[in-house]
Amino acid sequence: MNFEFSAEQLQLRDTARRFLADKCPPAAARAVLDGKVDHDAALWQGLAEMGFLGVTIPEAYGGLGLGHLELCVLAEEMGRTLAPVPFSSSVYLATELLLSAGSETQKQHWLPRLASGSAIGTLAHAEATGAVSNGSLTTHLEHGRLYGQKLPVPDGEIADFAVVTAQEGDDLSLFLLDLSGAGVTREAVSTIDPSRRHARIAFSGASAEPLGERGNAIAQISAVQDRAAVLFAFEQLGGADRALEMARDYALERKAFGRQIGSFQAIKHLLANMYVAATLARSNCYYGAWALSTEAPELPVAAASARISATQAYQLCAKDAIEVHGGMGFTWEFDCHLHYRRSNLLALALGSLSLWEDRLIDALRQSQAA
Amino acid sequence: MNFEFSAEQLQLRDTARRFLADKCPPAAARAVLDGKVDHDAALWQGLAEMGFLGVTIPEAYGGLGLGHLELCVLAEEMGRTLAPVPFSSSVYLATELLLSAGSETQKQHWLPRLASGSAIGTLAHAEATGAVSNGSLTTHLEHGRLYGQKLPVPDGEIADFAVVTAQEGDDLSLFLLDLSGAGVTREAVSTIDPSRRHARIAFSGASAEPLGERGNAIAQISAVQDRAAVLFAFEQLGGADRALEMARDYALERKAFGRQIGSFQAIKHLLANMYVAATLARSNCYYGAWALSTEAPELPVAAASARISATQAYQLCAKDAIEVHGGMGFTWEFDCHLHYRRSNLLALALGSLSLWEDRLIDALRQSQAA
Amino acid sequence: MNFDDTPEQSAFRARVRTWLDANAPKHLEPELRSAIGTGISGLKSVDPIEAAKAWQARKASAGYACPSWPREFGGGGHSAIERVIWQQEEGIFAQLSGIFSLGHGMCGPTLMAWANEEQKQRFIPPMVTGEEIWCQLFSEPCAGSDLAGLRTRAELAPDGSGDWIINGQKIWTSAAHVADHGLLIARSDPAVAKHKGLTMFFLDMKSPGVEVRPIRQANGHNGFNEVYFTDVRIPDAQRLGAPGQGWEVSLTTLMNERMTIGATIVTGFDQIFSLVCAMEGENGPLVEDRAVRSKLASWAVRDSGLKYTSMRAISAIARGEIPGPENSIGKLVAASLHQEIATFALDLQGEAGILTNPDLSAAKGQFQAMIMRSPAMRIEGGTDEILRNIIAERVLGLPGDIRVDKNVPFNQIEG
Amino acid sequence: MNFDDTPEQSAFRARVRTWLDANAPKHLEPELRSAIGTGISGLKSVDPIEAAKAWQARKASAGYACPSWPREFGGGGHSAIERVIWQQEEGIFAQLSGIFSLGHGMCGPTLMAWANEEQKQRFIPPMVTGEEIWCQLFSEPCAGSDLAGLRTRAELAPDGSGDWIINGQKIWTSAAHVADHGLLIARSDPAVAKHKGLTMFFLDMKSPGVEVRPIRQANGHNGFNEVYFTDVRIPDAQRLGAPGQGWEVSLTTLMNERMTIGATIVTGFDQIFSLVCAMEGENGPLVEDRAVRSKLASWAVRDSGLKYTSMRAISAIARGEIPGPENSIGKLVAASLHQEIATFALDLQGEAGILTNPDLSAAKGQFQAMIMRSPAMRIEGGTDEILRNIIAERVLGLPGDIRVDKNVPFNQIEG
Repeated sequence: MNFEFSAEQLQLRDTARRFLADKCPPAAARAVLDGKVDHDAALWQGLAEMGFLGVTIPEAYGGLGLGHLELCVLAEEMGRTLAPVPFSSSVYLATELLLSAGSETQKQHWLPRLASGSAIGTLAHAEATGAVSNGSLTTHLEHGRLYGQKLPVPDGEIADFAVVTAQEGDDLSLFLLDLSGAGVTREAVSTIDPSRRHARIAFSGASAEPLGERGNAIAQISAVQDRAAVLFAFEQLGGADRALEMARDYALERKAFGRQIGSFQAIKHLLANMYVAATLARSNCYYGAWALSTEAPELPVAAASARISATQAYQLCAKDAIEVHGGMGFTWEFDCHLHYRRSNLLALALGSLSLWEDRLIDALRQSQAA
Repeated sequence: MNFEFSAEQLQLRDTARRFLADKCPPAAARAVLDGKVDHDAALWQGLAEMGFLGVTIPEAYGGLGLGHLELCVLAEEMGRTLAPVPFSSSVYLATELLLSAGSETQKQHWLPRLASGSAIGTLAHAEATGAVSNGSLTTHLEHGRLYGQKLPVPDGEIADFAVVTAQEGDDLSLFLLDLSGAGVTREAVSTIDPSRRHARIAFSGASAEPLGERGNAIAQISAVQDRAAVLFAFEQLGGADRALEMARDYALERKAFGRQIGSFQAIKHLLANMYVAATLARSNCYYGAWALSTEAPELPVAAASARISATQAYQLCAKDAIEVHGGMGFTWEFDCHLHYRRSNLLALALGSLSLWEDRLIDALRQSQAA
Repeated sequence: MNFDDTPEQSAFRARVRTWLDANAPKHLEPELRSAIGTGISGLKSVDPIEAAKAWQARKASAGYACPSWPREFGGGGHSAIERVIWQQEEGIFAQLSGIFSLGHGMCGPTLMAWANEEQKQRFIPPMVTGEEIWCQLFSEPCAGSDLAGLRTRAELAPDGSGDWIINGQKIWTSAAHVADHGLLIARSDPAVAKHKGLTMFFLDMKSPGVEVRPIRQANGHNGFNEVYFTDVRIPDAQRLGAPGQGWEVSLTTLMNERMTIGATIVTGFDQIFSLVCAMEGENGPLVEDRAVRSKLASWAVRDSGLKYTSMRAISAIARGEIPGPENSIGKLVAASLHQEIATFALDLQGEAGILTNPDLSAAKGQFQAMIMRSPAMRIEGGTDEILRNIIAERVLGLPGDIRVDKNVPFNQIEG
Repeated sequence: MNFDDTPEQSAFRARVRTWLDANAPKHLEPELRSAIGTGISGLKSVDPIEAAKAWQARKASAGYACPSWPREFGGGGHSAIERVIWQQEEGIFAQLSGIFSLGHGMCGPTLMAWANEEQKQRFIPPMVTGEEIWCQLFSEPCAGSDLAGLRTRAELAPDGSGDWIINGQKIWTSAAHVADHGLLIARSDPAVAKHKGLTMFFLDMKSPGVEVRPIRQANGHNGFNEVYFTDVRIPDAQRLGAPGQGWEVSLTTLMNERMTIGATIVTGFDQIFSLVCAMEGENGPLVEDRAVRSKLASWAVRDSGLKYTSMRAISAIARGEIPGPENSIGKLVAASLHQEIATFALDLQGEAGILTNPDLSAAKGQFQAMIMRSPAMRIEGGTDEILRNIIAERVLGLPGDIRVDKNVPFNQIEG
């Protein structure tokens, strides 16, 4: 058994970590948070040049043709550094959807652009409060054109194309849509984490091409969500680890009552609990990575476990990192709130924790029945 | 506003506390736990002599004719001292049911006996795992006689009579039953807290008389459960406070690493959390006491709040008292496990926490709608 | 046991209600309500400072500003229970007066205890009427939970005037940007143990050398300030207590912690209960979802537990007693509850839970504001950890933490 | 990343399986399974000690008793990953050998590190085969978490023989009532600091002056003993390490903490999942109840988190590395999980949840046994609090607690 990343994968991590330490300091996320830019375009270009945007895209389409374990390694580093780029939208969602459901023409058109970073893709799925089920969408196809509204769409302002879920008669289908076309209007929306932009996109007769088997969007989305859940979980894990490190470092540095605050059991045990949560999340994430990379039938269980565990760990570490920092942790100047914001943003990125709890129990029952 | 017990009630508490400190040391509960006796008969007689068994019974029936606030005060002391007597069965349940639903004949027969302790009453309701709903009972009336089985029945072995819920056609009714009569067999059952005995009672054509309006048992039981919930909550509160005290005292006495263990933040904060839980429970219990004693329409909300809060507090204090005591806390010799057992027993005495959570939310919605 | 007013209390409550009916700025109520639990007044239609001063002045004219302070200083001369009744009735409008809370809760009582008659006559009445705003200059960047670790220096002026020269930095000073006066604690003798070398002063916030800089908080609000002191001169007459007695003076102040008794503790429970009663899930109303109910129930009993704990304190006040230590649990319980509830409320909203725009977000974005505010609740006015220590030590009688800085001269403590 | 054996590992596993198929006492399996998580072997149909010795002897004959110990002492001479594979395959039957666990986990490694050749040849082989049982005499009534606070005295015999005379009391000694030998740490010099004055010995448990008394635990079981020493004589040859070096020797022992890696950590999740899948609630199967699901999900990810943390450790062993510190979280997480799950399982059973009789109770009373056992899990082998300290200090590098007993002669420490 080898339940660890390979030497090459760990080397990729080191490379990514060095690259991001240099190109993606907290100031990068702050620039987007402050509204100066809508994403870090230079970083995006740098990631493309490193080949990171096309890591799972076959070489024939301009990618590196590596596997999902490599992508997991990168996702963790993105999370650590709060990378303010559309990596998750473009790589975990749009690329995955094209790879699994795209026609040869669609792949040839978009995959090379995704790999080079010259196109950004996203998934436009949620429409309002609550989970999406068949029949609940307002976005629909009428005479071959799309009408409706999606909210929130991650990176919806800056994406070049979106995969859109829409009602087609009684069924849901996926459509691929050039967002610069006619009948599309988009506007930024404010969120709890402005360092990753989201948009409202309205369709009023936009032209769209089907992506994959029609009428099968529920299953397609569910499959891509399982895959993306593992990748988001690695991002969350990276964030959790970084928040824990920041808190640990501050506890060693800050003194009160004549001693390091990290010598008080109240602080030590808060940090120990953060470590426990992050360790459980890491182990669940590794299981998810294994299931994702081997296309194992255990993926639904593994993905939901990684997702839930990493959501809990990042939320815990980010909120208690503020607590360890005391008043300073609640200033704009300290970076704690960047992780607190991001932890709450990512917790909802693929639907709520409650939704994933349900998915986990359903999957566990199915695996027991099997 | 006066949200505190009166001076007379506090005096009653002091009296009860002194009496129980003398007559009900932990050895009393241990004698029942070890199976030497089935309840502490001398203590029971002493409680009767103090008038405590008939505190809410009108003087005309041989009681003290006091109110439920006085009973709350006594219940707390019973909980503190783990009193191994059928107080809850006889006083919170049987007496309450007779007072609210009994015919004059029934009252005249049983209430004086209950007050003097010469008769013990109980409620036989549960039949198996899960909550009781209309149609779910196997115990039923057939040609005026009772058939079926009740499990577990608190104090079922030693009770002289029981109020029994039974299916009567499509409805549920209450019946009053002399347990020494023909057609009744009872046997002790083992539970997590043998210091309070429980039984299985089988009816095979036992004769029974109706108690109160026929076909209305669901409402009658629900009402008496609300009332008893407040009283059980006070018992739990007394237990929680005592477990906290034991843990605090041990933390002051026991030394490790050259200092009192109570000087370590890990132990201090464990105890602080126990105090918080016990304080929240106390305040909710007082609200319950007010609602109970004034027959306020808020009783369903107040009773469920007191019940949930006190269940949580006692379970927390009892389990963490063991933790504070370390290995010694898990010995038979130390009294910690008596409270741990009792806390888990009382948590289920009127049905599960989940059931009371549901009752609370339903009651809150009704009070909002009103 | 009853919730009833005595006839006197009932008459007082009726007078208060009548007065409030006629005088409270009811048009501001919706704005004030929308901001519950978010740490701001919520006022956008009017200037919050203007509105605060106007409401304070109006209350003062009727004896309801600082209701239990002596009449000679402009207070209402009411009893403690009447003050509680006032707070209950004032309700949401109390949020208008947040800017005065530290002055009324801490600076005023300190002046009453330690200032001379003339100073009291000069400074307390305008504090009551809201004409002058006070701030409290205690915390420092390196002295938060460990307040006695403060480093701001107070040195006797070399000119022999007896004046003191202040140098250093304070932080977390609310209202400093609008304050007229400040209560300041500083280190006058670094060569003695940390609690021994402190002295208390009050000063004019317009004094030369005082510089106030707003602190931007993590949620983007500016609720607090840093205050820098560069050779600020304070006359010796504005010293409160003896040199070196500052810690003792500060304890008088801290004992007078803002009386939240009678005021509503915001846990977020009412808000989430309304949300789940209004929201539909996939399988019907969310309040029918058993997972939601189970969480709601455990929050409900913590919320009601706090509410009735507060009632027990009020009851003690009504009996002329001082409330017991049980009231110390309020903020500790409320802060975590607030954070848990806000987090769950976002989760209930699914992917749309991230939206902060009131027009797009369920419940007008109040839970999003709450989640961004909640980490501060667990810190301000004593962190969770300090509060648990206080409960353990002062209520349960457990030993204090081992102190490595005890009896060590301040200038020899490491760090 | 894969879960596959190498060809060598696969061959070893196949051999182990074949051997277990032919040799494991399968008829005991139901009894062993019914006792999972309750802290006892569960054996009633046979004598547990006899069964333990028989199974141990059989394993020893095939080289599977102490699989990674050197062959010269009767071990299997297998690699660390082979030992893990053995443990995985032995599974539930390992529960039979509980009586040997401290001998094999601690006493054996200590003898190998500190005893002389002759002693190793004499004592280790019968420890492997189960012919002789060992116990570990470390904890004392006043020295639990603070092991170095122990008071049992070791004094040189006044007769000049060089023998040591032991007086004092040990506690929490499992297997003491059936043990042939014991590993004992005692204080040989009370005039030096607490960690400095200790010495390690081994002794014959049948020595005059040794008295073993069983401790009745809170759940009614007798898993542990007290051991009293009254003028017990130990030859100096049975000293391990130098006088005063006992703490150092004990660390060797404690470093060899029982390798639970590869063995199953019992959290109770599998049991509660089976229960809720089988049970019907008022509104259908309990597993469909959203409140149940939400709790299940949060337990499932802690359970799987532990499982895969253990896989990461095994993976390190397979690479020839030493597992990282992440494995230290196992017991801490499992113990609370166990208590939470058992409490909830009783709640699900309603009023009948109190019943312990296997014939009357859902799931044969296993959750009732579990709830009565679970408080001990949070204490034995390091309390939750000690484990959090260890994680904070050894893994995260935070400072140790302030020590007031450091460098103080033991006989001058208060208490």
